[in-house]
Amino acid sequence: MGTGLNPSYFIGLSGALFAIGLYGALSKRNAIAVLISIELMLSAVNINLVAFNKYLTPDAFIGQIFAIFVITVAAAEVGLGLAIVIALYRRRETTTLDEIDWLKW
Amino acid sequence: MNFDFSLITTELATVILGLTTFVLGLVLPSNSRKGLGNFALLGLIIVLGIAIASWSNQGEMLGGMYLVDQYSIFFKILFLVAAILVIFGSLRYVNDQVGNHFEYYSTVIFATLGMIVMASAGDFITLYLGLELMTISFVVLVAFRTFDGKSLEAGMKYILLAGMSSAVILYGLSLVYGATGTIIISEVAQRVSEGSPLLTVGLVMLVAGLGFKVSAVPFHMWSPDVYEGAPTPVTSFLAVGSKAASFAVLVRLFVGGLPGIHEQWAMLIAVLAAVSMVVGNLVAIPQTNIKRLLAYSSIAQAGYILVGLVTATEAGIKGVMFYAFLYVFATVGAFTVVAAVYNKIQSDEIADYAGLVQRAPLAATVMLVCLLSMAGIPPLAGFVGKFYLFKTVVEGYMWLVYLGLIMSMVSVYYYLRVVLVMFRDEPADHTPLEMGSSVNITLLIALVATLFLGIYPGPLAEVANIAAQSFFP
Amino acid sequence: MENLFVNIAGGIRSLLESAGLTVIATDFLMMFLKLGAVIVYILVSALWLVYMERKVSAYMQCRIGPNRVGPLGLLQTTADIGKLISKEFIIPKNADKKLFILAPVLIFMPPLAVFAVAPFGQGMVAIDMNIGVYYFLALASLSTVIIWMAGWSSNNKYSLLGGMRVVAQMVSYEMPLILSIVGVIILTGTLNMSEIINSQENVWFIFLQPLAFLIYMIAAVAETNRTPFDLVEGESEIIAGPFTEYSGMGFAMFFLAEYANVVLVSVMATTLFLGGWLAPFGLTFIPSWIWFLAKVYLMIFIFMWFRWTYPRIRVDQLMEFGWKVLVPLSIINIFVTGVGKFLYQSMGW
Amino acid sequence: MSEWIGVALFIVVGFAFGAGGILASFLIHPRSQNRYKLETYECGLPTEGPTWVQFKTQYFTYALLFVIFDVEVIYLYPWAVSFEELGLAGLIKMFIFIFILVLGLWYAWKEGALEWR
Amino acid sequence: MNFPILTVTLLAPILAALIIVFIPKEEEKLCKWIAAIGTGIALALSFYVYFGYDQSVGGLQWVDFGGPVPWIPDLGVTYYMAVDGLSLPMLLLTNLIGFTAVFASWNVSHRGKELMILLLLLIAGVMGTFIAQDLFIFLLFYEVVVIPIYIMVIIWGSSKRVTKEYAGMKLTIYLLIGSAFLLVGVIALFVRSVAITGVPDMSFEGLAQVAFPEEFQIYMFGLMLIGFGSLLSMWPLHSWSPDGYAGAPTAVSMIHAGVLKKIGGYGLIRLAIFVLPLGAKFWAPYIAVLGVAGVAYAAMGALAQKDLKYVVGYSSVSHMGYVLLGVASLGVIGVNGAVANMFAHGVMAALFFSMIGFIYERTHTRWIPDMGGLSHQAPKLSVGFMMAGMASLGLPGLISFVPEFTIFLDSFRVFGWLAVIAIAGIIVTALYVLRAGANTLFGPAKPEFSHIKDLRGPELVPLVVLGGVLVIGGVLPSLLFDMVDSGIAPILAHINEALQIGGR
Repeated sequence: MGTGLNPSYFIGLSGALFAIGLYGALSKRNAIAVLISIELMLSAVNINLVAFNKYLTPDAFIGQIFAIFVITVAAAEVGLGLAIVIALYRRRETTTLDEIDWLKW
Repeated sequence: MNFDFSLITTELATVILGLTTFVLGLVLPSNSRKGLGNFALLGLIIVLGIAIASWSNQGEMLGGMYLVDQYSIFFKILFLVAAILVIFGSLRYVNDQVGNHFEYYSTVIFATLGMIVMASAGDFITLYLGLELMTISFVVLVAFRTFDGKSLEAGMKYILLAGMSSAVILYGLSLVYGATGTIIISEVAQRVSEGSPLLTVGLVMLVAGLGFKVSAVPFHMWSPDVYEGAPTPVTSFLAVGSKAASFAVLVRLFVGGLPGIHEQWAMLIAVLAAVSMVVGNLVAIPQTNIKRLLAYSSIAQAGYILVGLVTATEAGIKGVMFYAFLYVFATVGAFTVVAAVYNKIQSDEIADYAGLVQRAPLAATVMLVCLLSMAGIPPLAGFVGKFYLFKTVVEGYMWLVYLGLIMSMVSVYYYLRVVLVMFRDEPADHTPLEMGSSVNITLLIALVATLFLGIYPGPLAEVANIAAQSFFP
Repeated sequence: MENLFVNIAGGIRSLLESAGLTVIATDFLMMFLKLGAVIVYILVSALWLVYMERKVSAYMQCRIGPNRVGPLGLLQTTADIGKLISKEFIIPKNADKKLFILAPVLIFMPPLAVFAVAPFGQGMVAIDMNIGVYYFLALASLSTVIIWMAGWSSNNKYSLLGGMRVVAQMVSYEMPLILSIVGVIILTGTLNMSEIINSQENVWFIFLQPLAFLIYMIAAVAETNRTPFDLVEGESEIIAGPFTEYSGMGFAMFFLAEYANVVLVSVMATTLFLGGWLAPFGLTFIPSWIWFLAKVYLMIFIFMWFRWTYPRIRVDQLMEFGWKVLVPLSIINIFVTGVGKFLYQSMGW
Repeated sequence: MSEWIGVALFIVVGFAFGAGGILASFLIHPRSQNRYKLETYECGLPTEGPTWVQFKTQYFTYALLFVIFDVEVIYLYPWAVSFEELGLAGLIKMFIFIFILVLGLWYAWKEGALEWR
Repeated sequence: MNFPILTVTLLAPILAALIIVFIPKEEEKLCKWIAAIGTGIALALSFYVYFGYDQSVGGLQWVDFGGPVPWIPDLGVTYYMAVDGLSLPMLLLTNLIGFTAVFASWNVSHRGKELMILLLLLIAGVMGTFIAQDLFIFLLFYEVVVIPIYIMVIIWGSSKRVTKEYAGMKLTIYLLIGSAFLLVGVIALFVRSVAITGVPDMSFEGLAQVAFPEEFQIYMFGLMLIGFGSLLSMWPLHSWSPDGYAGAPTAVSMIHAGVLKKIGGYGLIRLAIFVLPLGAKFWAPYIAVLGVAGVAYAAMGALAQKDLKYVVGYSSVSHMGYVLLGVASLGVIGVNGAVANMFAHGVMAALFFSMIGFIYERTHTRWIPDMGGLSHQAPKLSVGFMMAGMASLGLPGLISFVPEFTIFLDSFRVFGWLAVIAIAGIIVTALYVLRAGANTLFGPAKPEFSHIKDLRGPELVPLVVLGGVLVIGGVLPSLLFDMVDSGIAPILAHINEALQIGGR
């Protein structure tokens, strides 16, 4: 597969994805958008892990296993995040971080 | 894949305890769940006993993925002690302010389990799992008062920022994996090479992400909000356990895994420590809410502890461990007072602590002692801890010593403001506050431990020393 | 007969190779051919299924059904298609235009992609993937998002509500669907479709996994949003759900995709539980692909039977049935299968 | 050639099929100039109020449950595939895993997250 | 000597404090009596130790538990309680003042129980610094005293020119920042000593044996000077002192001015000079200049004050200037004088503050122009006040004459003209003390003070005890001087030895 590919492409891709995610997480004011941005960052991590696995340790599935764990945990995290969003929404009817200001930043 | 289950008795016991508590909570009718807190407490004490008994039981599992050494056992004991104190001191608070929820206790136990796994992590996957188990449990705990918007909001902020920091840590880990081709920390140490750009970027990411977890400046924004909004016992456990566990990981990762590029991260950590000490202490000064004040103070404490990491020597790690342990008592003591007082007067404002010494002499005294211990005033434990920490950086980082000690004296200023209110002012209401015996016992333990560790730190220092040698065989 | 299509494919391939094409180009062209065959199959199927549905429903309601256009009304569907295509695709001015157009464009993609792994007969799999079942599960759930896109972008209360219902229903029934298949996987130890079929040589899994089959059937009906689980487009409640605002070709696309999905879940059911192309009772003189198609259409007939027999259920019943009955049952099924297989192995039965 | 290129082909063609169909319909369909044509249809009456309204948060609750369970299933399939090699130890471990999953479901049930409220 | 008499002395006030904790706060008189008994026992024991010390042998005696008890092995910390001729006067002074301070606060009725607890802890802390022969334990006690003082100031202090909160905070922050520098020095000292010898040892004796390089000694001595200097209210670091005393309650003023400041002088001799002789040599001229500047500046400052406590506050800064001058001479006579002067000033300042406290309790003012003619109503009080004043200006026959004289003697030998300025300070001292005494006590009786009662009952204790010591010390200076000499001589011998080795 992909004879012309080398790891730097993957690093570049994941780096870009990570940067986009980080930017989104820092600049978005909507809680769900931030959660999505975090997912983007985690996807970048997974790309890295799988790509490195392919090039560094093709016989052992270290990176793949790690990636699966990341996916699982990320799901739990997002689930929890959404649960809190729902609870907060029930109380305040907003998901915008700027309006969540009972505690000063 | 041979499992030596005797190595992980502590972990297994914690898991079983957590699940049992959970199942019992599901099975028992709600009116007979009152004893669940006591059950969890008793279980944790037994687990603590197991952990202490396994002190000399060492080994590694799954090819280095899970390490059981004295370093990790030391931290396990620390976490368990913290969990026990937090639960014991907050039985009544939880009942009155959080509600009779069985999930609370099992979640605390699972958070403890996460910390334990973190301390024992020998590779990145275990590390990440432990970290997330702890973080997620803490998010649940922080947002536990679902009827209280502040608590929910704190939970919200915590999960967003914790998720972000986890992602940053993970990215760092993935880059380290890319640079070395392994995720076993001890193998990383052998394969680390100078000048790898991947490694440098990964290192920065790791410092940033873990800086988040230990709430070091400039990654500290979340902690005052979360500390303020969370139910107070949770805040206390968060300040103690999560921070100590993150430090455990930080040490394991940097000293155990990346000693080869020590020059690259020493300065980073030193700067982080310095900024944390300065900002934490200075921003704490104008705070009017006791929990926010303690939050900023704990940022400063993180700065102190980071100092011990700078040199990556045995003495430094010993300092970190010693300080982390004494910090447990000081913080739990202070927060237990805050929780107990809140339970009585429904306020966390410092102004409402007026005349506390006349209404609850023990609570006020413990608060005083704990705050001063954090400030590093002898003969309290904090002084000895700072001595251990700062003595490691005298050679080479003298400026850090000056900064740290002067800042800790500055911190006395805002601690004393609390003391001023508690001791000088006349209370608006003279009725004594009945805290309940469990709170009083917790406070006494915190008081005695803080004094004892300050006056006779020898044994703990020795234990910490043995534990620190895990890195320097 | 048995190897009709396989031989045709082989013939075309050798023709191409003899024409001096490289291996890669040949493979590529072959794949295009397979793809074309699948598309044609889906289109024909859809045509025929709409007709079949009408006929079946008519007979169940003691009517005749379409009988004017063409012999026995066979061309009725063709006429309908022609009508749909020639209608205007209206984009309401308040709609979220990009998403509104994108939804019907995308809707056909997941089912088509999944057909790539459908084993139509011995050696008649477009791509014989080693994780076929996984692939099916992964792609099939994409439809949810696309229907939700349609519901959201229409800027219509009923569409939105319908979209919400789609998401809730599909995610709820995906759990039992996935869990019920685990039992089969335990028995076969592979995710490859052909191997799963081959391992049913002795006994079909419908007999070993009756509970799983039942759960799969119910969940599959819900996944395809058919009555009695068609709350999504329950005309009497929310007009046509997410598809309310669509007209012309847009509507046709959703319609097509729905029937493609019906075929798909039937294909999966046949593969997983009914022995795929394997012939029962040693009737091997009938070609495998005929057996397969027969089983698929039997399944579809059962779906239709369901549709015209049961009334639509309420949304709360739907959800609670999924989570409180099907999910626990499928977990129990995994448990029983696991223990059973282990005992079977260790006892050497 | 890798089978994944085939998959990509299927996906691309699937997209092209849809896009082509819609595009073709735009080319050939009639265009009426009815003033009311572009109004939202809804149920045939003029619409009232905003459309993107609040809806039940219960929908989200199911989504949440799904996300958690769905991802845990990742582990079930590999286990099921290599059931024979893992043997009794694998069986027991997976049952512990499933037990914890079931605990979660039990808890959700008990807390009323499964009720349609 | 198996009976740990010093430890018992140290524990007596702490035990008394613990007992008081469990007494209901309504029983205020009982609390005070227990405090008096506790400090009384400590005082009696320290007298016993003082007169049981064998001056002919010298060195550290009364060693508890027969020698250093390992305490924190990896830091080389040992529990090492012992006294020599330098510690003993300070120990005695502490207990004298502690005992009288209890009686000086006899009339405090506002939250008396807590006051007694804090007072006892404070006394124990101060005592600990003087008897600990281990640097680490010394530090423990050194800083432990700050917090009780802060609490006492903010609760029982008075807000006249400055608020008590301001006074307390200023005092605390000054001392703590000073101690931060000291701490840096101590940590560096320890680390370097381990680097040189390889064995962690925190005892003063042990550290003194380590040959630190000269630049390091100078650096460290500078840090110690900041630390101890701010406690001693050395000139540019003194500004907390008058404000602090003015805000503090009587007992705190007594203890603070009387003994706490002396920890600075004691530490300077015991730690800085003893361990870092080359540093001392380098810094001595600067210390002398700062000392003289303090004398002159504070004397002038005292002259300008109209608040009694400020007068005494500035006067104590000025007296500390003498002490610094004596220490800077680095000669046996001068340092002897400095230590003896610390003792003398302690007694006198305590008496002064206790008398001012009683005056304030009666007149509710400390403003000199508002007062006058108090001697008519309160002769005993006036006697006490004047005794303290006379001692302050160095009247022969009272305790402070000989020490001041010896300081001038030796510093004149070393610094020449600088000492002359300091002697001139005496004249200014006479001026402000006499003026304050005259304006307060003498002159026509004022009608608004006619109701004033003289000292009686327990209130007499400070006057009798401290006044007695003033007189006895003045008449029999050898009681004090021989003792001090037996402690200072070996220290200075060690220094001279080190200076010789250090090569000059």
